[in-house]
Amino acid sequence: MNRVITEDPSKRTPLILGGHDFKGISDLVVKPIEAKAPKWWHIALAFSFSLLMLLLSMIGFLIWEGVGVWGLNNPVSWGFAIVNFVFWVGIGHAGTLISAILFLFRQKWRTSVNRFAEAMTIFAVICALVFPGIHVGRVWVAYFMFPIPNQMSVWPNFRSPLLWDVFAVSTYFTVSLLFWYVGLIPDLAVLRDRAKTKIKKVVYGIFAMGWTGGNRAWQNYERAYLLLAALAAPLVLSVHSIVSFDFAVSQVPGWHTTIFPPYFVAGAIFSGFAMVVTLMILARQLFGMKDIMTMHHLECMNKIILATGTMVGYAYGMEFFTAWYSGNEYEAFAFVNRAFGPYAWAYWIMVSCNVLFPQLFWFKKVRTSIPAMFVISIIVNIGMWFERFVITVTSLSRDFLPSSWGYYSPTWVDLCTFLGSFGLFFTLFLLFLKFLPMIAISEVKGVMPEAHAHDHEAKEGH
Amino acid sequence: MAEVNKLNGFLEKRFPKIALVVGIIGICGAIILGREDSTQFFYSYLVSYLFFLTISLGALFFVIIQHLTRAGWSVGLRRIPEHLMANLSLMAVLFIPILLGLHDLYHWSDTAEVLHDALLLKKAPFLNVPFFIVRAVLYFASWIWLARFFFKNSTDQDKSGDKGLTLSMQKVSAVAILIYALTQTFSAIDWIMSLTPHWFSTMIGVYIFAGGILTSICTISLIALLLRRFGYLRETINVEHYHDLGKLIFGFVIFWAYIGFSQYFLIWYANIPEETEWYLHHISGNWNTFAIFIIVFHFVVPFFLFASRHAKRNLKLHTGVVLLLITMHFFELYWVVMPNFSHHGIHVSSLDFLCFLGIFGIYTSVLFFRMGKFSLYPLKDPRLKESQDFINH
Amino acid sequence: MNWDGLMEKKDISNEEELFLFPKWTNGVPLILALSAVIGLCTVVFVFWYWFSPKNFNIGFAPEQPIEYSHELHAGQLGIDCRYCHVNVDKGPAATLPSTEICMNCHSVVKTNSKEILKIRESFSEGKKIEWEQIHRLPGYSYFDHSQHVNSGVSCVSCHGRVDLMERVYQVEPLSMGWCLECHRNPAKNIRPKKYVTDLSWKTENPEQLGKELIKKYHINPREDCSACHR
Amino acid sequence: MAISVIGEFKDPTELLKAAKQTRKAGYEAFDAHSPFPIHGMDDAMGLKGSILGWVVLCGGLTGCVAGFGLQAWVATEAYPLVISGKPLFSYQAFVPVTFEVTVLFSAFAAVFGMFGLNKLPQLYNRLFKHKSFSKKATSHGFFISIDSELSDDEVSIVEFLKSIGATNVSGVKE
Repeated sequence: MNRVITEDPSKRTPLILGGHDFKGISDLVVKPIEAKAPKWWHIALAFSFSLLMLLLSMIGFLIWEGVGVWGLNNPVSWGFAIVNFVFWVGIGHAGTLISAILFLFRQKWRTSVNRFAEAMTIFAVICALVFPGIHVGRVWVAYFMFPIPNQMSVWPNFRSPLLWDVFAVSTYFTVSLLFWYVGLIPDLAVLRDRAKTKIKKVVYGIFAMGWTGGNRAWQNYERAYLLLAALAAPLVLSVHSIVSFDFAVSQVPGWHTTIFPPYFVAGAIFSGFAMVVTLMILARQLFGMKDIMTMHHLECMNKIILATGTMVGYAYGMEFFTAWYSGNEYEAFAFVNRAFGPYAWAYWIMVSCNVLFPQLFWFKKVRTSIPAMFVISIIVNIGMWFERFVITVTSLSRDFLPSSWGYYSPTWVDLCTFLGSFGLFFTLFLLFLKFLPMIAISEVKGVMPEAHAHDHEAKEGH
Repeated sequence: MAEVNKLNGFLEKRFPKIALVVGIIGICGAIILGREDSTQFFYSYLVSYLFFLTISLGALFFVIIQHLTRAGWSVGLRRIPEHLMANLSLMAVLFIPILLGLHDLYHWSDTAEVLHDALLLKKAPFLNVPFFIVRAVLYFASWIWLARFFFKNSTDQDKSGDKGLTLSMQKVSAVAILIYALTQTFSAIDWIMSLTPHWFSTMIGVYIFAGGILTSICTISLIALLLRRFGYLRETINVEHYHDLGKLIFGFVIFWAYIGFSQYFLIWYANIPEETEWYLHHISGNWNTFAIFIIVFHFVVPFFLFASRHAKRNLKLHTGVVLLLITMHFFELYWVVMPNFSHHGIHVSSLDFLCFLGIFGIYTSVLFFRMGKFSLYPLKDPRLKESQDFINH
Repeated sequence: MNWDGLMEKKDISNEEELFLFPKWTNGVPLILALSAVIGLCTVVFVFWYWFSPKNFNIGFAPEQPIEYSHELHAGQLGIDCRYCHVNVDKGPAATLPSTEICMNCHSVVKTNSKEILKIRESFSEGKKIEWEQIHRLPGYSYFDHSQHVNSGVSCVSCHGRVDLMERVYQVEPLSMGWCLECHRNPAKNIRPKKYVTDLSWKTENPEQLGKELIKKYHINPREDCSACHR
Repeated sequence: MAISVIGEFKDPTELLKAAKQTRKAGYEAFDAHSPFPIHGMDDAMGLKGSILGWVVLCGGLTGCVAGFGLQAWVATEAYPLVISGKPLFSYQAFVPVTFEVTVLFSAFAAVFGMFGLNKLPQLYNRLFKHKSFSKKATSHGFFISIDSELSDDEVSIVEFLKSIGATNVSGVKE
């Protein structure tokens, strides 16, 4: 055979480049924390922080004036708040996917990205939590959503999908935080042991909990990590499924379709991976982490973006086919209206960003080109925001009664709030980059070839 | 490694023949008895047919996904799903009786009836006999092409050891998965969803896929265990691989339950007549008890049994769970298909057994006949060593 | 501010100085965990139990602009509630009596009393008397007196023995939970309609009688949100 | 007075070997410290499997029962309201929250169970008094620590650790 063999399938691509030893890895990862923050970091933080202030002032304005400052009205009673909520929750999913599901699938390349992605998850979920919190109208009675005994003898309605959201998203946030923190403990101990000042010793010391790296502790630790991964994997599926239930349990054409749960999950992973790629490209460039976050990692991520993008495309297609196949005229109209109605512009932005552009990742050239993947990952994020917009708004603006049809457009408050949520996200993210290790130090060491003890004696217990 | 890589003795020579005889007896018996009640015959036949089809299709998916993800751990056991998927050509032949029974099975194929049914009239451009046949040909053509491609490249590698074959399979696997997704979905719509032609669900393709892939992995495990009993593949497929298969089975048990529940739940909650119809049929009479039975033994029991690491690695327990799940897959398909025929409750017919026996015999016979001709594992796959060294941490 | 620079003075990179947490710190986490759990439970309990109308509102007895005694009028003199609160069986509000109603009697009775002078003043100048509201329902709720009174719910069920009060005070919490309690199980608060304003009325087996009356009057108290929050 | 003796080893392979020898020499209160978990170490140290799985199972079952019980009680007893024509006891609708609470309780059991089993947080630990240990154990050093209740054992343990190839051997007191 004359086939050119481009790679040797019996060899695996190395996960870490640059020939670092254990100490070298610690030095490399801890460097941004120990060194003085670069200028761009200060500028970026100032910029994000001002956006965060914009968010806070918009929230203050909203509470002061009432929900009327948003563009919501009949018939579109759900607008930016839910769109942004689903968008941010979706972004968050990639973190859990990378840490939990890839861990269960033994995808060792995850070790270079998981810390980073988990942090992103937590900050994205915080951004998401803002929106249901502020859209309830009377914010000060938001505690009604939780089953707390009260003198009104009122309890939440557990048959409402919105309440499932409360439980799903708060559980998701809690478990992600625990998972992230458990992963951080050994690395915090590294920071504690390297700290040069007393305040750092104390702060990192408290959070490292006195970790000594003893194997008796590692044993329980590894089991806990595995169990958390096994719990987080179905959790992440359930969370976006439940978010999809918000729409799908209703009878609104275009919302009520049975493929929604897995379709939303695929979309969430899709958008989250795109966000991770965007951030990773910047971080590895700016902090010099190219030996750990290698091109191989980025390529793996891009392949997943391609795969999930295609799944989302499959779901779009199935919805259209079934709308026709159902023979139900409302169902069919909802989808024709999406593609050719007043919001056709949003629909076509969504389709091209989510289905067409990621197809470029079929080419290895594109998959391994930094500028190309940077642009595509941002396009995907835009597309996924529009997906939520299309789903929410098109169906509501054209419901069963033509007399009540309407057209929704956001107000400046809507737009500024959305913009401000990026401020919250990036402020938290920049602080994370400066004060915590952006790569899981102990996990990366664990997948290095030197980490395997060569046991020359007979294998025990196998 | 001194592993025997060829079947010999009973499994190679006598077993396929015995299976063939069993199969022919089953089919002949079914045909003779089925003349009394052709509709019952075709429904019973469809259930058994779908059971084996989903196993082969699941195996095809399993092989494709192993190449797509460049998996190393599974190389040693990959030949088993390769054989299972190669049976898709057989499934194409076995599809002919269903074409003969179109009028008994599919209400929409009756053109006179369709004229009086506004909904079916709307669907007629899709649900009509010629287009149905064209689609079926298309599905089988693409499946057989894919199965042959992966089978041939893999077995060729046994002789040549050409690493390029692995690369070309990896390349094709990406496109293969797209073709697979579309054909699998539409075949589920055609052959299962259109049994109740008014009903619709966007999830049906994924639902049938979930059950199929789960059962397929169980079958892989079961065949490996069978071969192990006869002394084959004791080293190439060791307890670590069974552990890993167990994890996949565990995962897909959850996935199946997730998809099944989501579909039911959304329809239950929205409570729209055109959708609830399907579930109402499937829980009327003792079908309801049957549904609960499926939930318990297709999900709850295997979930708790396979949650522990110990159970996945204990080969006796492993065999038990795998057998249970395979049986439950048959019952699940029975529950999906049969209420369209016996509306008010379970009606057990001897045809159910005979049809199953018939297809089972022929399927197994062809499977083991082909197995005898090739190495039992990919002898020269570049990742074979990785597979053998693999340990679950 | 440069935190790193600030801390430079306490540099402990020196080999001799090894930073160690003092030994007592090992006990802190347990205390923190316990106090967090106990603290959380306390907060919920305090808000749920303590900060409820049961503790805040019962016994509320503001000073009124006129020292009017229900004990005298409704109790000793036996004036029917409806004589003054004219609208109580006709519309949503029980209505406070107008000055004219007082003047029906007080144009002749005790005309020189200090308190009555205030009424005369109000009457002659047309200025209303600024009574203090005692019974206040939770926000955003709608309550109809006539609906209750005409179903056989006595005044005493919500307002207590006003006929024994020198100055009126609140006896029931009037919280949503309290309303719901009766809406779910109204039997013990239903009596024959003619005894509705007879605050001292008693019967052998009120529960049994209530059940019969519920059937007779076709009483079906609503429990859904829009019953009160309309 | 309780003491610990700490010795340093070159790499994971050496540490694994040392752990085996320590166990063989009859020491029970010892631990092998490394910046990352080393595969095969549990066997080398003769540790039984972690019981955390059972803790999590208990947590999960508690969560499952609590979650479902709360919803059933709220819907049928505490605040019975008919909503969108669904029966009060709509167990289907309780599945999402039951699942979430189960996961939440299991996760708490996993994390706090792990803390409990590992006796964390333990900010003060005499091991940190060992200079080399406190600098390298979490980053790139491999150590064996042996505990003893009697300070008289110090000399013999030091001798032992040196004999199996340890460097930087010294004891730390409470």
